Amino acid sequence: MGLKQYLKNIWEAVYTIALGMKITARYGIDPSEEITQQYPEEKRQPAERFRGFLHNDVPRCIACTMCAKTCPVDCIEIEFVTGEDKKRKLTRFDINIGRCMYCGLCVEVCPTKCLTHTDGYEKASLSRGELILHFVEPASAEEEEAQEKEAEPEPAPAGAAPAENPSGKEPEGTGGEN
Amino acid sequence: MDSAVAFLTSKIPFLASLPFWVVAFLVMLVVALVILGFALTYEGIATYIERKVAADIQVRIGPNRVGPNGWFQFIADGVKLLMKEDLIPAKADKFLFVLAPYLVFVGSFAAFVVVPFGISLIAADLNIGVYYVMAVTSLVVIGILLAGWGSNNKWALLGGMRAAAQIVSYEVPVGMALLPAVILAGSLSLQEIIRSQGGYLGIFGWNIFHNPFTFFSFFLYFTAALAETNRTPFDIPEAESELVAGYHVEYSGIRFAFFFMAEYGDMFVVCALAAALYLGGWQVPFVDVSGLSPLLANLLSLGVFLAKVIALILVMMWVRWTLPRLRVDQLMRMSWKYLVPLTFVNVLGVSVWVLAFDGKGIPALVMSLLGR
Amino acid sequence: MTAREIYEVLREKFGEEVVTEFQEENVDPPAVVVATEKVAEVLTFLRDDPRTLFDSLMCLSGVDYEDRMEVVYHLHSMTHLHKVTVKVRTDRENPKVPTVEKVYPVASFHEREAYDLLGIVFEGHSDLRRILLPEDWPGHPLRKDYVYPDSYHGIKV
Amino acid sequence: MEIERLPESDELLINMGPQHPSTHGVLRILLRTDGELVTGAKPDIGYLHRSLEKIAERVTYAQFMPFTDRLDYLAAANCNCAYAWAVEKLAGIEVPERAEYIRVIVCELNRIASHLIAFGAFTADMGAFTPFLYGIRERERINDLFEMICGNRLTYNYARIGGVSHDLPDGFLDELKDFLDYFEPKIDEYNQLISYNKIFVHRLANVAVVSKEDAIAYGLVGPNLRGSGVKWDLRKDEPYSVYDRFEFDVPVGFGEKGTVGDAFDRYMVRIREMKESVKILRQAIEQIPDGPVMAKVPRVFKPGPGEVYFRAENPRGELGFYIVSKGGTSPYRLKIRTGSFTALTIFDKVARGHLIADIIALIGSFDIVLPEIDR
Amino acid sequence: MKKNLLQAPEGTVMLSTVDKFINWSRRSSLWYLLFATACCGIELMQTGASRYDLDRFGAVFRATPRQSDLMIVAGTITHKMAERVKRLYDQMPEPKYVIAMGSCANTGGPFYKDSYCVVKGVDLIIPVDVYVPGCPPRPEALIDGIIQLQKIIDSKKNFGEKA
Repeated sequence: MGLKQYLKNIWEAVYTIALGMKITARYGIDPSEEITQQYPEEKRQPAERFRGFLHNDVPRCIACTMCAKTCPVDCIEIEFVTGEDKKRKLTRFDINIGRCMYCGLCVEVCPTKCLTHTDGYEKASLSRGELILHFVEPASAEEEEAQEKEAEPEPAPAGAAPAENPSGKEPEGTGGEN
Repeated sequence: MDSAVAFLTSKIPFLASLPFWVVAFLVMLVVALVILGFALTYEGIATYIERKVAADIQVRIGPNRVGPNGWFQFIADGVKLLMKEDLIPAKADKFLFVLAPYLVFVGSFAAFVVVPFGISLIAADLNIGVYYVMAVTSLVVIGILLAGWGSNNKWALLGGMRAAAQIVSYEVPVGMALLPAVILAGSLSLQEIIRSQGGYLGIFGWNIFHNPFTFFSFFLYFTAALAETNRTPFDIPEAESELVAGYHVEYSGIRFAFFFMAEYGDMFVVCALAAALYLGGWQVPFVDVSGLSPLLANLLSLGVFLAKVIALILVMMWVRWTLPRLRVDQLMRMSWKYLVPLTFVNVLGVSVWVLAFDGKGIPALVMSLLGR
Repeated sequence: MTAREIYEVLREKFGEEVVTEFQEENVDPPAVVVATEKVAEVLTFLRDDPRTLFDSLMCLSGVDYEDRMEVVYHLHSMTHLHKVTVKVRTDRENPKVPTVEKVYPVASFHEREAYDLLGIVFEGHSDLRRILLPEDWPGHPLRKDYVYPDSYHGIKV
Repeated sequence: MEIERLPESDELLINMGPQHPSTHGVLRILLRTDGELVTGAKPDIGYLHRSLEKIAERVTYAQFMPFTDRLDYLAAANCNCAYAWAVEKLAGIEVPERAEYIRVIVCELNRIASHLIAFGAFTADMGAFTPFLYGIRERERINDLFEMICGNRLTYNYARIGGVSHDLPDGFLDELKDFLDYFEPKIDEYNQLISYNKIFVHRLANVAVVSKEDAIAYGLVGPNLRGSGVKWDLRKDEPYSVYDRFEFDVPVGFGEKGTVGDAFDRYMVRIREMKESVKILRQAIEQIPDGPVMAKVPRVFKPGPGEVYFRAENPRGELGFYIVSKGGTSPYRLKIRTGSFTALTIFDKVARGHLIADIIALIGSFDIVLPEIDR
Repeated sequence: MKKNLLQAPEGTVMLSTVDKFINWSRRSSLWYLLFATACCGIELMQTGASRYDLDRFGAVFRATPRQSDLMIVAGTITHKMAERVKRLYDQMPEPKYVIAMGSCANTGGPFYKDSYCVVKGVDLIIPVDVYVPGCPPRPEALIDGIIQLQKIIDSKKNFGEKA
């Protein structure tokens, strides 16, 4: 390539790199551009329609099980007992927020509007059992124990699954069969 | 060295009884420990500075929870890496795998010997200073190649090959870009080169303003040095997005920390060289340093030198968070088709300039015209 | 050209026993049912004939009806801006359909997916392997009579 | 490529495994390379196959709507609306004007958000990490807008069969206008920062070239097709919904820095498409009428027997729904045809003869998203 | 620590400060593995980006499992991917933690009922420390999960009898 093209390449490279660095410098020097919200201290109020964890106002709930039917994932379990005056009384209303996909279909279909989305989203928990919200206090302790057990399929012990010896393996993501 | 030994034996009589080489060894040991301490703390702080500069450019806040405003972040990282499980892949070549990080760290740390921190603050004022640095930093490439080959991983192997190609082919422009300063000063010793940049002209005594050729060769040197230390846009050996993590893909714990610190050590050495050879090293702009009392002179020159080096390091970090990465063949083309010819032209230009104006730069010529 | 005209063109080109049926009511791009063996020739003709010029195969899908298995080709022409659907029927036990990979290269992955999920074997396909499921997956899941395996490699399904 | 072929040496089989920083998800590529030169690249997909088509046959039409979010989570609104349009075309439901306009607004806003991630991930793969964070800074504002409308940042589940679930909250339109005024100059800033950067251009020009004929034969769609010079946009050439009322042009690759159809063209088509989407949004804000947002749809929704193939212009190309209904409450068969799936058919053909760094440029320029491929 | 380095009785003052110091260092430099499979991966990227900035907690993403000590399982794990997840987990050096982010990683989420090829919760494959609910969880929820994990690390005993 000719000398002119050679010098043009150099000039183009220098100019475009300088242009880019001017922009990063402008952001670097100007502290007002920072948009970080330090989470634990500055908590951002989610929007008014935010679909957080579900809450069921049990007294107003008429146990029509519409929400359980319309949920694509069946994460709402309802048990009720029909009292003598034909009114249904809830004995168990659990929402497994570990399985829920927060799509909001159940809230739309609830006739008495007692199932609503709260704007809560902080529930990091240490076990799968904690991810099940129980809205109706179980009559006795052992019944709750039963629910806890049923929700927690015993996870396979750490080493049981397919892969062989731990640290000796070729890193999969980083290498592969050689 | 013997002046230092004599000075010490006169001060502490007990040392006089020991044979000469023991005292000399002690002096060397103390100096080495001081430099090691400086290097390790600098490298720790540099990782923190890098994350803060990156955060600033990316409109966010860097680490600010670990200690006041995040200052202890590098201590936390260091201790965590120290306490990690010592993991060597079964099929890796154990000896090479273990040796590589030490070679890389030694390669980058050994060059600190010649860095001229202050007027008399230098570990060893070798009269082949520049040549010594060139020789020692090429040890790094052997370490990286060992790391790439030894960890028996395809990504690491590719990373090692790329590192070998890159650093070897950028040694030539780095060497040629240093020559103009050596020609002007007439000596390879770094202290000598810095003293040659002194003079009453203040800033204009620096080599960068000496003549247009040295002005360009400073920028050429800086670009080639970026490639020498594997920094973006030349960070192809440990390309994060292509080779997963390049040559140190298999390293974890303290061995990875060695690579991490060696990179920042390299950065410091390269910026120190650039500052010493082109920006007047520890020459304080409008003050003639040798006139002051020894303690004050050393402190002042140390401060000015570190300021220049830190400025250059910040520019390196700024470049890293702006530019994309070159491809391997473009890297080679840039070195052999652009940097090498330009540096040769500069060396030719400087030597013709020295012949024509017998060593006086533009500022000197202008002063002589004004001063009659 | 409307789909009916295309059907007429095909009828007189390939005759009665190849182009068997034309479905129009509430089938959106109207469908032409073609004999299974001739599907490659019909599609090549539709692609190369200047009147039709169907140069892009929009979608190739397998459908499992209780009594038969169908492969549906949705064709579209970038130049004439008209669409047509070509359907091919095969039996449900061991469905066999000739590949159209040579006609439309895009079909290679679609056919592998139809093989993977429905078990339709495309004869002459260059690399007919499972594409979405692991190699040793039991059965073809999109079939109507598919029973979910209870565990795979020791993990509960 | 000017690097001449090396003599046949034993080749390296590299496993660009399911977990790799720049395969945009869990794509595994079996690279056969000769040193750094790629001699064969076979994509291996299915690591995110979540059987959406089997689920579609077991849940009702309305219940499948939230699953279309998970189909392409970067363009969830587009997938929602495409599914809604397909079912409405099958059942012949008339959607009110205002709902159509809201759908167009939501789709174009989501297109910008999706192209921002495509732009950011692509530059991050090329080594520049900062533009990625600038892109996500803009995307966060779009997330806020979506949170205002439908309550979720990523999986909106906003469209319903027959309209949209909620009307626009008041104050949303001028909030959207502020965003558009804030966002438009940002695109030029990206161009200055990275698009015309010499290193970036050198990395993309003449890399992964797809000719016009190959693009059509291999079924490439959307920006990948337009990058090869084929002027084909469903919103313009097969207008659905109210897209024919907006005036915008379709950016096409013309070999700006290299040959037509190289990675740079596909990249620039996406950048220019963001500008067009801003233009559409501005016109939609002016023309949006008042009125209901939901048509009369029976609760137990049973469309008559029949089949339909509908396709909409997704950020990643043409998203096609082939729905076969036998009159039940859930579709008898639902086939989803996506843009990224066909982008992989041409992958092996284009990848040969490139370096490993170009494979990353190739994946980035096709802007593939794994749930779309694996469904 | 495999070997009990210090024979001193458990819980002496000297031990607890060393414990606290090491736990502090592990807690404040949690390098997480870049492992994003599905929608939660995008939310993980946005948590790492400018508005929520995981870097404040000293958490930087690492591309290789060797250098990462926290694996955030962000997205759906299918059966084809399960073996890879197990292998990645095994390649991480010892003090390693796992956060199951999102409904798919917690219990298989939306794909629990009808999907044949989704693993019903990642804890069937690898031991999980913290479950973060949400689909996808907000970046704040993920940071809340990381703070929860930091509390767990703080309470760990490294020397003396194995806690």
